[in-house]
Amino acid sequence: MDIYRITKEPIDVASALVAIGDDRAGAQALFLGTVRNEFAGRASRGLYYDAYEPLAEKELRRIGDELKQDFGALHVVLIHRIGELPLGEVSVLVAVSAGHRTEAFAAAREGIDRIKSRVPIWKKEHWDDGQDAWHDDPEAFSPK
Amino acid sequence: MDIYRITKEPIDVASALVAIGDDRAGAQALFLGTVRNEFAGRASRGLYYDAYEPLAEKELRRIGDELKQDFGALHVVLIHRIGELPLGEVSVLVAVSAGHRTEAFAAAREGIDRIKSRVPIWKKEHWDDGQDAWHDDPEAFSPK
Amino acid sequence: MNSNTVTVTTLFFSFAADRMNGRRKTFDLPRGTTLGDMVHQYLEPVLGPESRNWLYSVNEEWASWDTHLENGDEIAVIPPVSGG
Amino acid sequence: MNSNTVTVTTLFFSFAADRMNGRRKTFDLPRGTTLGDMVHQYLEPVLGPESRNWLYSVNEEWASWDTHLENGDEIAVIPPVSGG
Repeated sequence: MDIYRITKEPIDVASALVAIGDDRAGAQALFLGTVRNEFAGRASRGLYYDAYEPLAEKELRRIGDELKQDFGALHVVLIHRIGELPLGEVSVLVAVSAGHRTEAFAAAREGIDRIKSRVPIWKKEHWDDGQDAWHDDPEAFSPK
Repeated sequence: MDIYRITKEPIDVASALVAIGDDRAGAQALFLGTVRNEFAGRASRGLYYDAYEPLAEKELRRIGDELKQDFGALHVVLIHRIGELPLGEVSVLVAVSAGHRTEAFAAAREGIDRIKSRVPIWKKEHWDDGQDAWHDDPEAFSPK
Repeated sequence: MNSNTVTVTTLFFSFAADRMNGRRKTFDLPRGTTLGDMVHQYLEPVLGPESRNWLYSVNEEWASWDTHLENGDEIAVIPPVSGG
Repeated sequence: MNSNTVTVTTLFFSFAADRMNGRRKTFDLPRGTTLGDMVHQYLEPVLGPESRNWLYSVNEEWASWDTHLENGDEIAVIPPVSGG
């Protein structure tokens, strides 16, 4: 089973593992992005994620189809959480099953790379000093 | 926190994720090995895993230390299940947290590769036709 | 609005929403306006020249500059993404 | 057993246990016997010449051929591993 979802709720890893289960699979690879306490050396206290939800879910589905096509993934789960996330929370999950570990790792790695480069989601850093900044804002964002 | 364990009980993924949690981590990578319904094209109905437990746990710990040294992994969980495993069951878990995804993926991949090459664990294939064979037995093992 | 005008809704996210002072604006455009025209005339003055290099969608699908805007279209302005 | 003899326990796994008809055997060896001697004289005849290329442990740690075996040592025979 596949899942492609933008959600405000905590991401449930157990459900993702159930979804990708398959007797043909010898390998499952998961990637979880978690909220870190610093970015480029500047202390942070959390992240806010915004998304254009309908297009983001479409793009997650397209990426999942590519991972099956390109790497032979059997099942794919791609979930991105949005809203306010404190330190340590899971912001994104990539889970794939495949026959062997080389394909599973390649699919999971490409999955997160393609999410980060193509899916309409944006994050705002809540710096520990009280300032805020959207990532990739050429005017406001100065990590140091 | 790190966990290095040989166990007869089902592997608990949620506990592994709790163990590797760290506010310094932006990335968690997991690999799960699962029991497949075929090997090299021959239908299988399950696996039996044997281990030399004390040395296997020592070797898991050494691999974990290497993953921290070589890839900057912050926390490592390496668990291998033994005994009779039906199709679909998780036989091995590798979970690592790291600052960024490149390190996390590299550590998880090396983790499973080093387990497969060095840890004293052996698996017996229960072929679907009723025959059994230890993997890597030069006399008995003929997958086709 | 008359038959020579189309009304479109435009969605803004991330720092583009901050600069537009809102996540949603309505524009009345001359019939025949393309997405490229609209970005150039109405958005670039506020969002800056880099907005020419961003991606845009029309009705929840990626769209090119030469897309003709129709009455009721929903345009989304997609500044550089930073998910993950 | 006298003072010129040491008694060691040897553990077998996987297909090595099948060929030895058991997972644990006790051997009485002349004092001074090395791991390499023991494998050559007592195990190779049953496990075959490939057992020279396997790994061995003594008292739960990897051991080399020139390890002198002591009374009470626990040897483990490690055929090619296949975990994962």
